Parts: sequence; C-alpha cells; structure tokens
Amino acid sequence: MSASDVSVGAFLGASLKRQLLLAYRRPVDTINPLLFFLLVVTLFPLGIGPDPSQLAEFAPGILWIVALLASLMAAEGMFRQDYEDGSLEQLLLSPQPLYLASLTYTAAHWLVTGLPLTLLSPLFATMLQLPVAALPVLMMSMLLGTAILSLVGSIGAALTVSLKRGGMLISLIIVPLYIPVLIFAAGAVRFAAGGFDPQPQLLLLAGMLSLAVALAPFAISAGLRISVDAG
Amino acid sequence: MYFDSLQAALTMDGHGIYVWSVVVVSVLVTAGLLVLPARSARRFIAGLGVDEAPAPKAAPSVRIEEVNNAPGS
Amino acid sequence: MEGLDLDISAGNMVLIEGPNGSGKTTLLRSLAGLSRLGLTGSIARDCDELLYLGHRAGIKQLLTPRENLVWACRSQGWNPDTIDSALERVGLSGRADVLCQHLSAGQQRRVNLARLYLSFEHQHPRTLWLLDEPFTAIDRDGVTSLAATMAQQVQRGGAVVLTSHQDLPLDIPLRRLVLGGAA
Amino acid sequence: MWTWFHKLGSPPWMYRISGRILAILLPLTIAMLVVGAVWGLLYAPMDFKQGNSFRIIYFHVPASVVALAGYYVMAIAGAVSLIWRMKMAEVAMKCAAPVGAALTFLSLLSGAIWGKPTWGTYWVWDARITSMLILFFLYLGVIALYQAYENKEAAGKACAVLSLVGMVNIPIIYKSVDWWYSLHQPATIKFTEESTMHSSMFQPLLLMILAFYCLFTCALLLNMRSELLRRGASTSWVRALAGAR
Repeated sequence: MSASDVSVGAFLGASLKRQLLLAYRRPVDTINPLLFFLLVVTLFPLGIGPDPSQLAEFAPGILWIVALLASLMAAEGMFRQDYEDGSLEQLLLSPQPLYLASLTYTAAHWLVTGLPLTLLSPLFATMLQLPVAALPVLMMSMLLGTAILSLVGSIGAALTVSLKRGGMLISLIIVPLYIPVLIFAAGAVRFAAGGFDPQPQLLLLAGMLSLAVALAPFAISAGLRISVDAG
Repeated sequence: MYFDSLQAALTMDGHGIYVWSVVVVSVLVTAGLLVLPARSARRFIAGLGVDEAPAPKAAPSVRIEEVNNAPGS
Repeated sequence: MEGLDLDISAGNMVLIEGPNGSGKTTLLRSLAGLSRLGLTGSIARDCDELLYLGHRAGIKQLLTPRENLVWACRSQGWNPDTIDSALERVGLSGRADVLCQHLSAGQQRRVNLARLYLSFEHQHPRTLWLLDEPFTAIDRDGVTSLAATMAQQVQRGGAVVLTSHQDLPLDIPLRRLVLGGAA
Repeated sequence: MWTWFHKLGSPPWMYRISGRILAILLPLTIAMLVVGAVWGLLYAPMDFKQGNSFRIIYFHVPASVVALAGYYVMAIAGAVSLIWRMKMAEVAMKCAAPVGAALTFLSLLSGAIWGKPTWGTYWVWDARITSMLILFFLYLGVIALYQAYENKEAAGKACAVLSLVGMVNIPIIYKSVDWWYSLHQPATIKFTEESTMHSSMFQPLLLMILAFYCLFTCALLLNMRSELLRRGASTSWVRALAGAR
C-alpha cells in the first residue's frame, strides 16, 4: 500500500473511531431508536388485540414497519450535529475521498442504530408471538435491511441537513425508497414464519444492499456538498 | 358509432357515470396543465409593462485597494 | 459583489477588510471551495494543503482537544505526532484531555487555532491558510505569536488570506482588499 | 453541433424556439386528445369482460405511461444540469416535476374510479396503481425539496441528486411491488394487460398515449417559458418583451 493508502485507511479508521466515541458519549442517540421500537411494538397488541394467533400473523409486517420508522427517525439527525459545529465543513475540505468518508459515517451510524435493532429484534418478535422458527431469518433480514435503510436514510439526511424543518421532508423523500426493503424483508420473515423458504428474499436484500453500498455514497457526498454550500 | 343513441352513450349501461367522471377529471387536469403556466406567463409580462424597471439593488462594490506598506512587495 | 479579479500567489499575505455583511466570509468560503452557489466566473486553486478556520470552531464538544486534533491530522493525511507542541503553542497543553464542552469559548477557538500550528509544524511549503477573524478572543501575546507564525509561513512560501477588524502587528508586505459596503 | 448545445442554454433563444414549437404542437395535441377520446369513448367496441368501464383505460394508461416517462425526463434533465452545469436543464427539471405529478395524480384518480365498477371499491391495491402511488410520492418529494431550499440554485442541485436516486430506485420499486402483488393476489384482471385487446380497441389507446406525450411536452415548455420569464425579470430580453407587448 502506498503512503496515501495508509493515510486514507488511517483517516477512515479515525473517523469510525470518532463517530463511535461520540455515540458512546451520547448514549441517547443509541437508546432512542430502541425505545421507540419497544414503545411502538407495544401499541400493536393494544390496537389489534392480544390474541396470539392474530398477532403472529401480523408480526413480520409490524416488526419491519416499526424498524423502518425507527431508522427513519434515527437518520434525520445524522449529520445535524456535524453541520452545526462546523466539522462537516472540515470534512469536505479534507483531501481524503468524501465517498469513503460518507460510507464510514453511515457505517458508524448503522453500528449505533441498525445493529442494536437487529440484536434486540428477537425480543420484540417474541412479544408479538412470532414463531421461534422465524427468528434467525428475522435477524438476517434485519441485518441486511437496516444497513440498506441506513444508507438510503443518510442520502435523505445529507440532502436536508441545512434545512431548518427537515424532519417531515426527510420522511417524504426517503420512505418511497424504503418500500422495496420493507416488501422483501417482511416477505422473508413471513415466508419463514409460514414454513416456506425465505432464501430468495434474503438474496434480493443482499443484492439491494450491495447496490446501496456502491451507489449511495455518491449521493451522500453530493448532498453534503450542496448542504454545506447552501448553509 | 358503437352506441345507438346519445342516451346510450351517456349511460353506457351503468358504467357511464364512472367513464364520464374520468373524462371530466382528465379535461380539468389537461386544462390546468396548459392554461395555468400560459396565464401566469402572460400576467407576469403584463405586470412588467406596468411598474418601471426595478432599480438594480446596489451590490456591495469591491474596491481593490492594494496598500503595500513595505517596499518591494 | 461583482468584478473581483484576485490573484494570490505564494508568499502573499492578504488582509480582507470591510464592514460586516460586505461578503468577507463568503469570499473566504469561495476561495476554500465551500461555496460555489451564485458564483459566476471561476476559482482556480493550486496548493497542496488548504486550511480554513471559519467562525464555527469545527470541533466536537464531546471530544477532548487531543481527540479533535487527532482526527484533524488524519483528515489532512498527517500522523498525529505534533499535537502536543501545537496545543502548547495555543496554551492548552494543560487541558488536552478535558472534554471541549467544559472549555470556554475562547479556549475552544484556540483548539481550532491549534490546527494552524499543526499545519505550520507539518512544514509543507505550498499551503493556503484561509483565516476568518483569527484574532478574536485571543490575548495579546497569543496575537503576536500567531502573527509571527503567519509571517514565517508566508516567507516559507505559503499564502495566507485573513479577515480581521484589528490592525495586524506585521512588518511584512501586506495586500489589503477592501470590500466596500453597499456603496 | 456544439454551438447548438450551447445556444440551447440561452433563455431568449429557448423562449423563442419553444414559442414556435408550441404554435405547432399545441393545436396538434388538443386535436389528438379530442380525436382519441371520442374514438375511444364512442367508437371502440365494448370489452366483453369489463363492460364499458374499460374505456377509462384511454385516460388511465396514457397518464400512467407518461407520468413514469416524465420522471425519467426530470431525472435526466437533473443529471445534465449537475454534470454540465446547464441552467436550462435545471429549469427543465424544475418544470417537469409538477407536470409529472399532475399526470400521476390523474392516473391515480382514474385508477380509483376504474376500481369501483370493476371490483366494487374505490381503492384497489393493484400492482400498477400502487406503483403509481409511490411514483406520486417521489414527485412530491422532489417538489417539496425544491421549495424547502431558500437558495434556488442549491435547490436545483439537491433535486437533481434526489431525482437521480429516484430514477435508480424506480425499477426496483416496480419489480418489488409486482412481486408483492403477485404473491398476495392471483392475477385476476391485470389492469393494463392489453394482450387480449382487439385492434379496434388498441388503436385509440396508441393515439391517446401519443397525445399525452405531446401534452407533457407542451405543458413542460409552457412551464419553462413562465419560469424563464420569472428568472430573467430584470434582463433586457424580458423587458423588451414587456415593451413590445
């Protein structure tokens, strides 16, 4: 690896460490999505009724809709802090490739929001009477799906970070792009719960993830440059 | 014509209400698409002719005043 | 602001003066390449290193000065070995590991300023420093040491463009760019 | 060739050229719309399965087809404005969004009205109509983002990025909705399945689709002219227009 590769690698490592350190020192950003998930999941039995068979039937859809809303909520404030204290400007001025930096920022964001959701999803699933057989597929779909949601979410965050009331706007922009993830992820869990083979859906999710990993950083970088420029 | 009378064309044996409401909506949308921008352009031009040219707002001018307080710069 | 034709070359120290709202910060941000909107014409920049110190400190409140500067070094591609001396120069060596949120506004600005000393100690000749009001909230000997550093950097072949309301205690050639208010 | 591309960028030239195009295209479009509608509504034979309500496709299908094409026009204009920094392409993108949204709305409304006689309810979660609804959100997203930015140049760039992201996602959305629909609903009446249509039913549909494409072009050009005037309010060519009128 030439000298510049070493410095890029060091930069990405330092950025990841910095974001995780910030998340560690501000645990509310990590806990909020999980609390939101728990809160909303408890609403469904109260709304639909506690009957286990009915809950079990809706569980895949409920779990994934709530996961989508939780990651949407988490995505909104993703670059807000960096934008306000000026460190986003410094990131844009750095000679390091913004494409990789955006990917690193999103990866750090996913580690703080998507991964915890994935790890805790069996707990929420059992609350909704999801058959145990479907739990591994649920976690697999969460692992892939929340990563896509983070990548797409950060595109919306990058495009709206300079706007004062970006909240509502970001959901209008991103939710349509979340729909394919919802369809295949919830579909995979429903197949698994019904005893069918969920592999096609999971493979499609993996395909979407690779597309998102490859293309999203372009949109994120462009969005960040525009937002800082407009700010 | 497929229908033997105007009356038959209107009722389209029961489905007329739906078909013709779609026609009405389509006409409204088409009219909206064509008339609105044309009218706003016409109004804009008319508006221009009335008020006198808005004075170009004074852009802060840049006076480059090279003050070299040391020789040989 | 129209009709600006500015050519800054190595060894130039340019002071941008003018009342507030005359576009000083916008000009600096345009030179840094941060703002391109509403810009007709072109900006060409040929330097190996760019440092922009804006109004916003660009540091994270929840990190210590050292952690902030480690990231700043990495983002410029340097390895963070000169942090302690940079903090020393801005008089923050004692508070290197205190969270920035516990520092005063002035101290936080000096953390930002430490990045200038990092760039200086990195001794890369072809650097462009864009400094927005670097002297605010800095005590007298801080100002003189900063001014001296800028002078050295310019003599070494760097270029410095800064905005300031105070007059500079400098004896090297200075180009003044006066932005008139709404004349 | 390059000078033509460059000239395309100058507002007064574009304003004049679009005026000449519209002088021909606008009457032609209205004629086609009228002929196509009358032909489809009154002369085409009835569909034996659905009855006369099938005639709604003469408005629903063209609106859907052109609404989708409109999004691609908008996204490509956005890409051109981003890559070659062409102001005219940004104007085209900004003006294409409301036109596309209006056609998507027409497609949704006609689809809903079609649902009533055919399936007994106004809202049918049919694959095509659901995809149209998502396309409508994509359009609204672009329009809302444009309004949200004070600086209109930044708004143009942000919307160009968003419409490009949308363009990449549209095939994925359509395929996933199709898969979702086929899973839950054995294909009863596939709304837009023209395969079984008799040619005398199909010809008016082609004419209407062509007419809607022309409608989109006319509306886009009219929108752009109004936008060019607004943006060039203080320029000489607009003042000349005002004086001349």
